[in-house]
Amino acid sequence: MSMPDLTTAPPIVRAEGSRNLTIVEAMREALREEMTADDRVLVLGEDIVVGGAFLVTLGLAEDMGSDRVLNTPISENGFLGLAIGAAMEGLRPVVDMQYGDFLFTAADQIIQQASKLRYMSGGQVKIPLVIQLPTGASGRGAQHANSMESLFFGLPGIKIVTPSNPYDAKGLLKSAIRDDNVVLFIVHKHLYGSRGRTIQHEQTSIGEVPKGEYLVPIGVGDIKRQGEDITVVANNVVLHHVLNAATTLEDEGISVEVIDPRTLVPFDVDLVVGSVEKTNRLLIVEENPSRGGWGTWIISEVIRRAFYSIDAPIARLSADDIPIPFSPPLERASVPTEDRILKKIRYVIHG
Amino acid sequence: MSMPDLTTAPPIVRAEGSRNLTIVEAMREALREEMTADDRVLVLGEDIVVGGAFLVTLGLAEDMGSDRVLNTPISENGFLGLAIGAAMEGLRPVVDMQYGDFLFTAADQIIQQASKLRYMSGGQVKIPLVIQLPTGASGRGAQHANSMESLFFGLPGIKIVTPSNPYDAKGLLKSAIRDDNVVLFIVHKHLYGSRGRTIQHEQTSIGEVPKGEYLVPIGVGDIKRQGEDITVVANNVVLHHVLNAATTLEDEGISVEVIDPRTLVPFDVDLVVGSVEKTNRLLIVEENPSRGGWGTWIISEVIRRAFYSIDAPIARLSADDIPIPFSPPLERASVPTEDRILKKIRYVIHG
Amino acid sequence: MMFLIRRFETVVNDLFLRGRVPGTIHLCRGQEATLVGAMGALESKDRITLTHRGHGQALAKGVDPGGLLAELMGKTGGVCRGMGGSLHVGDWSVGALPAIAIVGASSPIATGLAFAAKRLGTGRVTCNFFGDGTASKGELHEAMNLASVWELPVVFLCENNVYAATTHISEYMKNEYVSERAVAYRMPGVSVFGNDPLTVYTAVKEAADRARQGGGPSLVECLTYRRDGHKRDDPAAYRDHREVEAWLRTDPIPTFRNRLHEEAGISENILAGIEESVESQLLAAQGFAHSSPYPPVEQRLSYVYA
Amino acid sequence: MMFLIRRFETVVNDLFLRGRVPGTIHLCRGQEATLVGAMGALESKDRITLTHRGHGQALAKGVDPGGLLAELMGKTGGVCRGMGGSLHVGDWSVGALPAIAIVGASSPIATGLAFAAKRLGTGRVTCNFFGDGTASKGELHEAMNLASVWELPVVFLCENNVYAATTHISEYMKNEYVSERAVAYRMPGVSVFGNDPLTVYTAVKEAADRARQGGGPSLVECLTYRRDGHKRDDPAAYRDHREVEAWLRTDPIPTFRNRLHEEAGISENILAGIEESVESQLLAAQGFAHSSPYPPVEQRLSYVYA
Ligand SMILES: Cc1ncc(C[n+]2csc(CCOP(=O)(O)OP(=O)(O)O)c2C)c(N)n1
Ligand SMILES: Cc1ncc(C[n+]2csc(CCOP(=O)(O)OP(=O)(O)O)c2C)c(N)n1
Ligand SMILES: [Mg+2]
Ligand SMILES: [Mg+2]
Repeated sequence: MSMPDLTTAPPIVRAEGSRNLTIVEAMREALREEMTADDRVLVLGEDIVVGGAFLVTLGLAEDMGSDRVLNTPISENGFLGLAIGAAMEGLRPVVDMQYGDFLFTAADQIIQQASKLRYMSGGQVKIPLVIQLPTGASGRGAQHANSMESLFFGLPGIKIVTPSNPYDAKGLLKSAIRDDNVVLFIVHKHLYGSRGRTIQHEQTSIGEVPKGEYLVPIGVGDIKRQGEDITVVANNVVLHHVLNAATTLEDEGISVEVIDPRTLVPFDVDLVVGSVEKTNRLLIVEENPSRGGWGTWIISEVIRRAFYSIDAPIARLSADDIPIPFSPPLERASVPTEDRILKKIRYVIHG
Repeated sequence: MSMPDLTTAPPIVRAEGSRNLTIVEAMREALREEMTADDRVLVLGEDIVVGGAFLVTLGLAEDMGSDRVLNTPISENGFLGLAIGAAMEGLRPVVDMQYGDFLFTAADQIIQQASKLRYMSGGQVKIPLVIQLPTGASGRGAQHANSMESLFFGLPGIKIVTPSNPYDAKGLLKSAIRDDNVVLFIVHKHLYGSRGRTIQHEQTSIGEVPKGEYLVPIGVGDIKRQGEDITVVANNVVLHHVLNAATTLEDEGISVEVIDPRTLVPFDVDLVVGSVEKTNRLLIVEENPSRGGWGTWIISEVIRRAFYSIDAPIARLSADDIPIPFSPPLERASVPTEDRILKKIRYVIHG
Repeated sequence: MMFLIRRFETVVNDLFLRGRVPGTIHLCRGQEATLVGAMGALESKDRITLTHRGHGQALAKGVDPGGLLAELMGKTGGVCRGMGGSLHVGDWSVGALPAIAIVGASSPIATGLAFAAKRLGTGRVTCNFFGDGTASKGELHEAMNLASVWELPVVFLCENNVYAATTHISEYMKNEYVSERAVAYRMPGVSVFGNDPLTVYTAVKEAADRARQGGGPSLVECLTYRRDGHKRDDPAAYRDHREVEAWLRTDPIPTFRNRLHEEAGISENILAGIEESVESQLLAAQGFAHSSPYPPVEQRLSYVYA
Repeated sequence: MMFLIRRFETVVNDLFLRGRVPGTIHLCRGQEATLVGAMGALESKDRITLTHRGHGQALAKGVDPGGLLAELMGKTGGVCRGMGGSLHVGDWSVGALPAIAIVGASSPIATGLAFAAKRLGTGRVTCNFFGDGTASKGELHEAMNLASVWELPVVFLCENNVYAATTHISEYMKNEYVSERAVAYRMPGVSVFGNDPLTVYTAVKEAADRARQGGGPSLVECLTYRRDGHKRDDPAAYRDHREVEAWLRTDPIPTFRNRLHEEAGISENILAGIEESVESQLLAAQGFAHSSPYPPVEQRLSYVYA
């Protein structure tokens, strides 16, 4: 059966009032709705029967049945490969990787198999698969702090989604589950707002979510704040730092336009180019290391399409090109902070 | 024991005449010399006793002993991890991955272990390890055509070397073996020039190699051709296409400066910036897909450091954002060719 | 069918030598009995996953020789429209999943096909082909454990041809048989002589029936041998000539032909007739493959996303 | 030593609750006998690789409690200068490789330490600690096979505490014992009661001696149990209370204390004396850790390259 092309479909919103949810609650609602609507949808992963590392699946096993919410052995290659095979037979698995970092132990299954099998077969098979990947630094040291969004950005054949608020998280997860392709669903570890765990940026993980069913299309960015003087593109946790900075700068008379791409692949380049043609200045903020960051590709695209509209060198803020250190003050110093974002924007504007 | 810092050391050349070798012959000489000079050096990999996939180790087992040239089981995680452990105990393993593509089945050992163990231990351990990775498309379909150089470009904690001719290959392999860090040694499958196999671009894989011992330092790029009108940065096979194109364009009065970075990490950004300040135009040619390509990072650095010296939009040529197709005409159409390079340079110059 | 595979590979070899087949090829001459015996024990609705040495596996499962040959040439008439080539042949419509060339990677995926069969109640069994060298890959072990824990209908079928590329089995495992590893997952495991199609049939049939009846996975190891080198440019000089001679004496093609003639009493005429029909099948296949055009270059941008 | 580990973990727990230890922690209370018994069977020159549940492994191998505690707090006086934290503790100078938190990944690396020992003739044995849940990872199998084929001096030591995080062992393996998997590599494998330090000592000693004498690798499984949840915020409500009670009755600390008193006839005074010295050791450790400063932020740019 064929699915609506979500990259073109407009967001369907049937508002029936709304409430404040955390991202993890919004994702849980999305899973519940999609599993109820389509019994081919199932969730696999380690420890998910009791809710998983971020409690995304809390209570789902009870309500949806233990044959649709499955605890796996610690066999990332095994259960990711299993999900690929199951998807080719028409099921629609959602794989919970606990921490995105663990996907590297099954990298071949995504880099060589999931992203290529359809292509190499000349379109004979289809792999509707969602892989849930918590990303970024969260005080656990280098092996639990990788930026999944940049390490897989260069892999053809998959889609990459990175919501930053509960509304987008729910709408995008529903779209991802209905998509017939492999979708990496990447949320920053600090954004889930799971209950029962200490979360920094608590406020950043709560937001309005309408009661009714709606979708957020994959591949469409969102202007989170209108502005005139500079375009700032950011996602994940750093997007929230950028929004705070933009408020501060308003008092200084600097008007910042903030764009949340929401999906990195496919990327809504038009939205960024359009904005840059208006503001003539661009800053990209990423939590991942500088080398290989998705932002560098956006820069090359903007240069190609809007070179003559740019008045100041395109700027970038990212993490250092290092593994993430454990010691809290060192971790904080390694990634973009609100303070550094403020300084950078002032610098781009005033030189 | 501490090693000379090769990123700053000048190339040591004691010319005693030279001969034409293929890259695979040059690499074999480097291995032979380093294994003779230092008995901590050993080579591990699948089928390397009979020479390995590209005949790099042909004859080495006989001369160096089967305890220093070891056939491994097909266990990429197993023998790469084993090499990491052995390196921490003071051995200096060179791991032959047969095809770079197979490294993905051991991705965790490079992404989470080899690149991070020293850092997480606060400098307690050292991992002198070379991983030999044939890269790129060579008529075998998508699973044997990955661009290792771009997929690992964003990984902090490792070095990435990509020689394009026999002289650089020998000097860089010797430097890599003497380096106390993890070095990915990446050569395009079409450049080895192994005997006994059909090779395209045969001429591109042969070049002069001095008889005497010499090193090529890691982190230092090389101007392969001087020019005035445009700077073209390229490596691997496409570098050879660029050099051919440059010759053609000379007759059209276009003077092309061709830079071979030789190492991607650390990258000799100064060399590129210096050249762009002279030519005021920049084109980057990569065989890897557009998204996530190392060239985009170079563009962001040049923008940061030389924005006001650029007269025309920085241009890029890369593969399509697709897995590599098998059918020969389709594979050819997917990657940058001499013809496409010619067109692109003319376009950048004449608009 | 065994004869068809043998002759198909011979044709492929000739075409490769004449430069009509690009890339690389891994021939299965010598291993036909295992393929045909195993496939005979499966139902047509069942699934198989193929290896890098997949031409024979594909033919035995019913993939059309013309489409297969066209694929090896990168033609638009290929079973994968020329996108895959020799390392990725297969036709999902007959249950042959286009081959996975990264060894070990197919085992978890095959386990997933079996998972879906159990969940959807299709009654399908999946047969996961892999080699003796692949038994050193962790993916296989993760898959066998998962299949065992979840009691999935999959048969792990090891074509043990004594070598992993150029490396002798004694260099990469202490065990005498790969099937010894089944106990690590409390799974039935057997080793049988892979050059006798009937022995293979019996072993795989038992495993497939058990799987179909909800008895879970099995490991079946078939001991066989490569006539040729690992790939086209491999003279296989690393093999002990006594080992080679001993195995070639058990070459399934002449051996089984004699048995059909002597034991089953099938007449020379009938056998010759079969062989002729195979030859004409192959002529037709070559005709189709040669006349099929290369795909338009725009096709490279298709099939990336559904 | 067992008492030291128990009290150290208790102190860590308190500090974590008081927000003095950032990140996450995995306590080993209840598993001390396995750690101490195993380490007693090793020589000080021997190597161990640690798990995410590594505090006790580190202490038992001789890592300084002060440096360990400072590491958990991210202080510059930490054994890894604050770069690693709880998941990566270790001190290479005493043979404890800073811990690897990706389960399964340490097994090939431990095998490499053993490879170097054999090649360089150091006479060292490597002990690779891993958990029952980790037995489902392919890396472990690749490592066990390599160690077996190359006859390397490594002891694969499984701390079987019945759970992989929140998941019961019966959910992820059909086998009764992890040690059943040793035969898949023709390697000796045993399962012993892990809450008796002497039983563990005997089993590991035998395996280590065999390895040191060139007899190759072994798999030793120690059956034990977590007193606490998987990590600090885990109430472990998923465990059957009868299972918990039965195991807690065998808690090694009180049990072994009684045995020392009754069987070995060690007097109350001596035991109390040992316990006091442990407490003062821990007070000193806390003093050191608290007074140690955080590293300068520039240090984040160090140790990336040698
Ligand atoms: C993960 C991985 N490593 C290495 C290779 C290269 N390779 C292709 S076939 C082969 C030998 C496989 O041996 P075996 O499993 O016995 O199959 P056979 O070739 O004998 O049919 C190797 C090493 C690969 N394809 N995938
Ligand atoms: C490859 C990988 N997958 C998942 C995890 C997350 N994780 C950390 S500990 C753990 C449970 C390990 O269980 P076991 O091996 O029995 O060790 P135990 O925690 O019981 O000591 C899991 C799933 C990880 N660290 N690495
Ligand atoms: Mg084989
Ligand atoms: Mg456990």
